[in-house]
Amino acid sequence: MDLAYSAEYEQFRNELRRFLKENKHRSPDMFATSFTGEERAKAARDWQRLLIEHGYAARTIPREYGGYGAEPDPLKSHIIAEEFARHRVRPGHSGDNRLVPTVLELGTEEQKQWLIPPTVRGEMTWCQGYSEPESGSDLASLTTHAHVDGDDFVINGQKIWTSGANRADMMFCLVRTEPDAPKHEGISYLIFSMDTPGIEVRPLITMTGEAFFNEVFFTDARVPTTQIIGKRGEGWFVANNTLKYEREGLGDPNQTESRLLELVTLMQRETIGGERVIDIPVYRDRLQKLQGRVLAMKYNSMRVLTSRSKGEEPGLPRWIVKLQGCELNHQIANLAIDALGELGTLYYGSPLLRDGGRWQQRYMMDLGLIIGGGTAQIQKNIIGERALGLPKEPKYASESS
Amino acid sequence: MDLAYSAEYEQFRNELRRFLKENKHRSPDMFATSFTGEERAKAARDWQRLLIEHGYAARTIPREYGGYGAEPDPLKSHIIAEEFARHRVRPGHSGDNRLVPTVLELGTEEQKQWLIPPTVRGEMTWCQGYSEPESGSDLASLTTHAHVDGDDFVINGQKIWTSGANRADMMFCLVRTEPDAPKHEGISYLIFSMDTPGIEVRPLITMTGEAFFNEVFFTDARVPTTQIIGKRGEGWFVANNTLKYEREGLGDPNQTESRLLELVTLMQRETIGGERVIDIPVYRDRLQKLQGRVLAMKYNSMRVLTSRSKGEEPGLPRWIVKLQGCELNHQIANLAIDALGELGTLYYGSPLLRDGGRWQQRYMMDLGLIIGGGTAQIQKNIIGERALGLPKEPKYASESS
Amino acid sequence: MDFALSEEQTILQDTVREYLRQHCTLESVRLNVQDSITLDADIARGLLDLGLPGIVVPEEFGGAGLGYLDAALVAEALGEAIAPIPFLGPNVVAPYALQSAGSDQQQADWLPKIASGNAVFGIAFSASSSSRSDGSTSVDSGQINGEHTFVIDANDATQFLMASGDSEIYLVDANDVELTLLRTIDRTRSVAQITMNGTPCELLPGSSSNGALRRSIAVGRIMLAADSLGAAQSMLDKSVAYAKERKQFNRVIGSFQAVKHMCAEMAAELEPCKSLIWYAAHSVLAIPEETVVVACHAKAHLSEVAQFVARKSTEVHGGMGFTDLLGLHYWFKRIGLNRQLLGSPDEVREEAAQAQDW
Amino acid sequence: MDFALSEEQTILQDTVREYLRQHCTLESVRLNVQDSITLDADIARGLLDLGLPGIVVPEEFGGAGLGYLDAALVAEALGEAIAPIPFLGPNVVAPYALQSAGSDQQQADWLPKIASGNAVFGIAFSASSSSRSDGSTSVDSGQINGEHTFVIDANDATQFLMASGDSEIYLVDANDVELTLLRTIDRTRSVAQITMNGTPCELLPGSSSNGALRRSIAVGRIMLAADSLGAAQSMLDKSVAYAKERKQFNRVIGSFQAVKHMCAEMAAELEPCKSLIWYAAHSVLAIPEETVVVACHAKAHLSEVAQFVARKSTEVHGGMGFTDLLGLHYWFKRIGLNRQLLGSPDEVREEAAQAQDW
Repeated sequence: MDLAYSAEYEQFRNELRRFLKENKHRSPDMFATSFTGEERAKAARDWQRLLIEHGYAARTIPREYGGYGAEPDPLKSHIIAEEFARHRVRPGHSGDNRLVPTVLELGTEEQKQWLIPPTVRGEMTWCQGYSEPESGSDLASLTTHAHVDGDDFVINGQKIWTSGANRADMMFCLVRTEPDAPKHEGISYLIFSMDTPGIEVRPLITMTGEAFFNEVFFTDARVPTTQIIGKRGEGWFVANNTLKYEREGLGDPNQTESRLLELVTLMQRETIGGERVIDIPVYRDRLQKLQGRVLAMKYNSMRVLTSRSKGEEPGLPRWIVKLQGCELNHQIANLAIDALGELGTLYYGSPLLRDGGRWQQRYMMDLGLIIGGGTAQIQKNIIGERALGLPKEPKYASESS
Repeated sequence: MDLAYSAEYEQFRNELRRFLKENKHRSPDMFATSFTGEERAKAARDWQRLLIEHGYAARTIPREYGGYGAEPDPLKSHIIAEEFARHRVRPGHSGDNRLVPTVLELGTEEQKQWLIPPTVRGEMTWCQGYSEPESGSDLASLTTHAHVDGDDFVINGQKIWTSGANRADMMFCLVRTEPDAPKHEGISYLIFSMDTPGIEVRPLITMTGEAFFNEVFFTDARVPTTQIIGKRGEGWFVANNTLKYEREGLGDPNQTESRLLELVTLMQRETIGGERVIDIPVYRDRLQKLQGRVLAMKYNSMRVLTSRSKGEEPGLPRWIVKLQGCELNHQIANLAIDALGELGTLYYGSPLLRDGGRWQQRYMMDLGLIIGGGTAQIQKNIIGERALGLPKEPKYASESS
Repeated sequence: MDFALSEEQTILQDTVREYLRQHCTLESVRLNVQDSITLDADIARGLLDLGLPGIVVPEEFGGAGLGYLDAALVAEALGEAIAPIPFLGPNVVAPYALQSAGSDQQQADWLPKIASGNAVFGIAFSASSSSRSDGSTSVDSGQINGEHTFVIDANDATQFLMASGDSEIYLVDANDVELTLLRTIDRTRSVAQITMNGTPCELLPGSSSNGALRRSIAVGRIMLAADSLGAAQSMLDKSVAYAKERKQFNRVIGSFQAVKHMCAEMAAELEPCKSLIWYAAHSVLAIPEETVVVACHAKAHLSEVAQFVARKSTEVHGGMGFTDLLGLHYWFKRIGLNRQLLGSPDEVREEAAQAQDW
Repeated sequence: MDFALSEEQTILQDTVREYLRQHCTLESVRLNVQDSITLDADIARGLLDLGLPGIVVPEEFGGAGLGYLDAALVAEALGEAIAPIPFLGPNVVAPYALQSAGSDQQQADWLPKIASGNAVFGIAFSASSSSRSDGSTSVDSGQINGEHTFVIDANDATQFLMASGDSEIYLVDANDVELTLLRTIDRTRSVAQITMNGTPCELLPGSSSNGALRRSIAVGRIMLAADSLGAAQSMLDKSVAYAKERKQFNRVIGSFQAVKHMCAEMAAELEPCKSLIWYAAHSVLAIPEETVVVACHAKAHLSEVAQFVARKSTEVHGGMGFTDLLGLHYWFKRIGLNRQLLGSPDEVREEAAQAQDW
């Protein structure tokens, strides 16, 4: 047990801090109000290029595909994330953390050269076409289908929960190409431009009033048969690679801790009958209960990070992060609302609004995250089966494969 | 909505109060310390006979079988229970509220005359042999079996959770008599004396340190083939009659309310640093939360009673009583223990013990009741399926009927 | 002993339900919610025909002369349909307060207008029911100064009843106050801040001594609790229906224990609440000495249970519950607002403890 | 950055576990529990051979010179095995307090005896850690009067450390006090009331000014939390094993979602607790300025989580969990006692808030 970083990492951190100090002003968010959309986009691309040059973005992506080409080092990645957050500077990216690893692992050389460099540069952006209205938890039951006509797949069907579909250049998408195969074996993993004729995107308004997601409708959308990752019928197994990466990050305890500290500020600021809310025992006790849970999750993440930095699979400590983290965020928002009482019911645009309405927004958004990316029920199945080794539910008589 | 009782019931209650005032001294608990076991038993029988004569026990059991022979009237039954509890007088009984209705409904005339009068008089007491070590929630999978040899069933196997087996005169028992039939159709409902050779009773110590239950072992125990209720192989259906009656009473909200009031007394009496526990906001709020739940369950029981008095099936309000009531009792005990802090960990026989250790005893016992008589999980299945109409789990491919 | 609804009460509630099912659809609520919240004139006219505005106004003043259990049944039905209609303030709390503390003249002036829908009272009691509001007022020679926040049913009000000091209730004309709408998560109930500047006001004389304000707040809390009961019952019903229909892994999801048990837990928590509301509402006229305590518990307990149901119901609906497509969130948000109005759960529980001298 | 156990720490914990698996069986615990609680001499001798009594005693005084994370790992193992052995008091809190506040002479006198098992210290800090105890003491010219309740590891103690006033720690000889055993639900840990009547006492001089009492209590809380972690982990492991074995309706019960989810919820709650304990225990020497707050949270959070696990585990075991046959209740009860010792969860949370100046 040693909470200090070794000299190598301290030096890495110091270099990064120096870099941030010198270059912070180039971060595109600084341009937010004074530049046009196109200038802003250019600033973002320049920033990403600068970060890749210094190894602070696309760090482990091979140089030949536009990355920095370093060996994976979870501690350095953690330091990068931590310092960017601490300095409130917009971090770089590695293209798309679901698609890029998948293409690197399973794409052809031609696909890698076509897709990865522009994606890493931020010039080709992606959305994910997996979920469908009738296949949520049971993803493999998807029915969006494609038949081959000449050199093209012709796609028909509907996707849902597609975040960013209205802005993305490209989609990676699961479609059923072998209708007669068993359900896990009839799916292919296709990639195509969102400008393809026959694709319609409709924003999906959520309870927060915002459109985080979209529905995407396909009507005879034609995609060249070469635009497939892996073989026909292997899409389910290709996608599982992507899913592995996607779920990371939901329930991040550092974010949770900073929300708790915001809540403390709120409770020190707001008063009831002249008394600070934080001094009112019932609220004070609820706050302390949450702090205990937040600390446990924070240290748990240090444990996960250590396992990763040693190349070990963290196991249970990792499997629980999404379930516990999203729940904790929801409860923090809940206490904030209760601490505000009537004022906690106000929302965007109201007089007397506190903290810009963000607690209500989070309260609802966090509930969405408890449901999304694997409902709490599915998470518990996963923990029970993968981490604790409990048996799956038996197949029942009427179930088709 | 009228919370007053009509004149007929007020008169009934007044008569009962007069009766209790005049006869309270004959209640056998008054003899507890000064009489021998035999005298105590006689007092109990005399008391029961007196109550039957006045219609305060065995009220709806026909006169020809030793009861009072009144029409069922849930309101009068409720008034009887309420007044005996209020006056802290030992109530009468109707024999055994599981066996007697079953025999009345499905027994032969001979069986009724043999079993019901002495049972109603309290001279023949019963225990129930249903559960087995390997069949808990899945009762119908029981394996205690009997084969016919001459005029006898010969029983072998083991029962568990048999409360009162060490004191009862008789057992009603489910045994498998048709080993080749489907599992629900191979069971018979037998009755026999606990003095039958080949029956051994062993007390089962629980976490509270007490032996509420017993294990009962059968080794070639011989029971005449006439001592069966219903036909061979119909025992499962006979028993469902009994189960219907048994589950009533667990989670009684009147008992819960009186426990809450005990808890209030405790919190007004105990102090922390000179301050009454009830004035400490965190405990005070927990107490109020419980009171809200207790009141809801109390009024719910009035609604159930009203439905019954109109001959209606109460439905959902009745199905939830066991689940919610037992949980509420457990939480009341939990708050009492927390309110006592370290003192709340003390148990029978310790110096500094509060309230005779009963809060710890209840905390554990109530958990036992949450599990017993249908676990919380089984209760939720029942509510989901019977009250809300959700479908059962599908049959599994590997499941035998 | 008859702890049940009368046949008339069942008919009343079913009639309101049936009316709302036809006229207060999710589509009409959506339309309402897009603009600033205002009384839906069509629905209001229909409810007037049903006699709801005068439900607790005595027959001699042109009302239906019913009790507060009847009013709670209506509130429950309005909650079920998330009806964007003021009811609690103008049609229950105001006539209660006027009858409890108004002079004969005030009663004769206002109760008939309430019953005919010609007077609509907003309720400015928040400063006395929830210590979170900063608003305070002072009265001097028949004029009132100051402000109230979280005034209920404010938008279409023609009059306001407002708390001042510890226990007094004043009546002011809506034309004489400055009104700023507050925008809450819920858009089906109008809530506002009002400012008085030398505004003429009239005391309800009985309120100076008879505890009418406290009991009026209790009545308001019972109605909010009934509203949340209805909203939560709707969410449970929708969950059960969805769980019977929606298939995943070739099975309806209601056959999975996890989903089945969520539904069972919602039902087990919610069902006893119905009896709690009945008792509390019945007590207003029949057992008034119990009303304040039971109203606190009804409000606090329903706040917790309805929040639980709102969350679990959303979970049962999966992603669909999070979108606007099914509109489930309108119920979720109404429950969220009700939770905080007229006192948050912990404040209200503390009042229950104090009222019992514990 | 290495937030993990060292190889030596893993070996230490595994060694203790293995020893306890062989020598501290459920049967031996049962035997112990039937009589009055007393140190199991055989097990104690074995643990002495492993060097546990001197685990945090510096090598110069004949100890192993390890840290409090090592001690917490041992406490966890003892909790897993519900070992009826005093450890927290004599082998962790006492040497910590002596090193923090004892004079050179006191350290030289007692630390070697602790390491050799010849001195066994009970801990009488309850009056300063939990406001529920009535006990209070006063010191006058080297003599102490009064009483302490809920003295930990009391039965076989040869000495006691006791809190007096706000912050001072005194050392008294066990022969000079009157001891009354308290009988708790748990029978694996001895707890007593002690009475002093002109009993000679000796001040640990550093404690007058350096906060040693408060930090000693924090160390004790971390050990109790580690003990509950171990006990809860055992209950979870037993639940998972039982759920894989026990069949109902022709299926192992672990394949039912209801049972699977109970196990998953226990694991999800419990797993992060391990990191919380590690951090808290590690902080004692490495980040002492954080210890008091993290110790409060470790104690309070483990109290809640372990209680949750104790209950759910019993439910997973069904009726069997309620009987003595599997002995599950010994773990349940140890968790129940740990919850209240050295401060109940809410009291400890309030201390955490105060320590952060919130």
